[in-house]
Amino acid sequence: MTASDYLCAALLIIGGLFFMAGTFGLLRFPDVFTRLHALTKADNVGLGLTVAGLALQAESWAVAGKLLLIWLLVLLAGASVSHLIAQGALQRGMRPWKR
Amino acid sequence: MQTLFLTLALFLVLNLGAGMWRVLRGPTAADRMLAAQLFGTTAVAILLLLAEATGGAALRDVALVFALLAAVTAVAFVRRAWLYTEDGNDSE
Amino acid sequence: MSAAFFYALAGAGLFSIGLHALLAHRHLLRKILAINVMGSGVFLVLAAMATRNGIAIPDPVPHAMIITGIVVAVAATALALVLMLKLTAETGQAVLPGRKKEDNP
Amino acid sequence: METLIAGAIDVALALAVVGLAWGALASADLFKAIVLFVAFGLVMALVWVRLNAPDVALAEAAIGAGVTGALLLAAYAKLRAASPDANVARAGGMRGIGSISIRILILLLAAALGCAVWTLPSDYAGLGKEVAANIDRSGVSNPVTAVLLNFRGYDTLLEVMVLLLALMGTWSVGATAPQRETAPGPVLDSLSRLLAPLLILVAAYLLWVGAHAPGGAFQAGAVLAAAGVMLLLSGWRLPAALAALPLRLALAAGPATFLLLAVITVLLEGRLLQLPPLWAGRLILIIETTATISIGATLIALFLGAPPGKEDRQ
Repeated sequence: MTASDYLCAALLIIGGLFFMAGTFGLLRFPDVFTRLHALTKADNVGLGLTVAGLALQAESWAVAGKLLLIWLLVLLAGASVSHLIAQGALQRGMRPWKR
Repeated sequence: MQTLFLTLALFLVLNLGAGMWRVLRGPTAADRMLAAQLFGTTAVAILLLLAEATGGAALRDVALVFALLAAVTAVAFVRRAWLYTEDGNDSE
Repeated sequence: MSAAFFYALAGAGLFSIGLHALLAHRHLLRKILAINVMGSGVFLVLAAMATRNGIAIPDPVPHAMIITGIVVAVAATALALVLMLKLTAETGQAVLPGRKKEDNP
Repeated sequence: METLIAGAIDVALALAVVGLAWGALASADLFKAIVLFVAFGLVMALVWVRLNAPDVALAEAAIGAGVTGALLLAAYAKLRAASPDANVARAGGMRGIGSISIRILILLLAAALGCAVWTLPSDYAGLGKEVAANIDRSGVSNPVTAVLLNFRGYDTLLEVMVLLLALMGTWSVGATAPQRETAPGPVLDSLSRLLAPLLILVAAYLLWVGAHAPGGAFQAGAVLAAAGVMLLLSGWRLPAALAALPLRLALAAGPATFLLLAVITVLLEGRLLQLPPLWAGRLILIIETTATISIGATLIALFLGAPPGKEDRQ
């Protein structure tokens, strides 16, 4: 294994942990707003680290570019959907959870 | 490395199974939709890992299509269905 | 046993679950979902059978049929949904009119 | 080790598919059923990948994520608008002796199907060899595209006709319940502005790549349809100038080209859709392009329900 292999493995494993954290947050957090927060961790950071790790292994720049594009698209979708759902939830009178 | 890719893919598939719990539990329609959204992102990651593990370049195209369409169902929910779900309508 | 046979069994299971739901539910949207699940079960058996030729590349003919089937299924679903909505607009409920005594839910 | 992990992935996916289908069909709440069904389609795409069917995975991903979910959720909204208590549908299932006998029959059927699947011979060559032997004369190098548009082109011909028939049926039923929408807002607006051109670009890419790698007319058409669905959901409506003749031309382009080619091949080659090897590549590209446009337009029109201009909205 080369240095970039180790880096790739580290990025992928941390990315996987963020996915786990996102799922865990989705299951444990008390209301829709906090769950949105958990979801975007998986979207942004989890997939971001996965893509970064895989890009190190990519056989060509085209593949790395496609990976980056995929991540940016998921970011765009995740951010927009989160905004729409949070806005809708507020309009429907749901209030963010307070301790 | 192959082993790592596959192990992580398996791990993410199990994550999907855990996320199913939130779809089942709700309680609000928005919660179910959020879980479905997480399903989509996780599927993208699984596809990219499998593409690297099995050398199937076409899987990245599948992931690309998923990433492009990740918002469509949720937008349909926000724009159409949410008005009529149990939590969506104040009068109910 | 190879993984493909496991998927084929899952396909048979999907078909059975779907058929049961198709018969047991009266709500038309559930019947539509049930038919779609049955279709997916059939596709799954087809795709699993396509891997039996012992080489890395499966038989492409079942794959072509499944792709055709997926597109036809979504078109049929759209038509079924419109018919369901029309029936609901006429009768006020999304169930097929009962043959006899059964009280309206 | 790797085969073991791959096997575990297969087992987990198969269980997830069956579990999601069960949940979707058994849940009392209709909205939950729809969300579970959408998730079911998503996991099915992963199953196709595991079964080495990337073409099918692409089609499932595009249709499942782009069209089915939106179609079901829009129908759900219309259904609730037409009859507010339509969600309370758990009542009225079969009860008593009928229910039990049905269950026993279904269990017997499941056992019989399982047996049938189990006892199938595990080595069956299929038609893969024949396809591989003739692929050079098909005009494309992706075997699935070769089967869809050359070797079994009549399947695809009938399939685009079925799509057109489904749309005719939908249009002849007439407009259904009026639908309410929330206001689009700037975020949705910019999202659809960004996504729609990208979707059209990816549709073109899939159409082109289908000649030698997974992709093709169905996948491209479905992605095109998703672009339309996205625009419709963001409040866009087909301009009146395009709603009459241009829309019909787009709907009919694929079936018409296909039919024309079928007639010509019968007259010249003596067999339905027997493409001459020299021309096959170019002919397939023409059919696929028109079919993509028609499939996309038909799916968008199916999502819209009534013919454009005739839908009654509030």
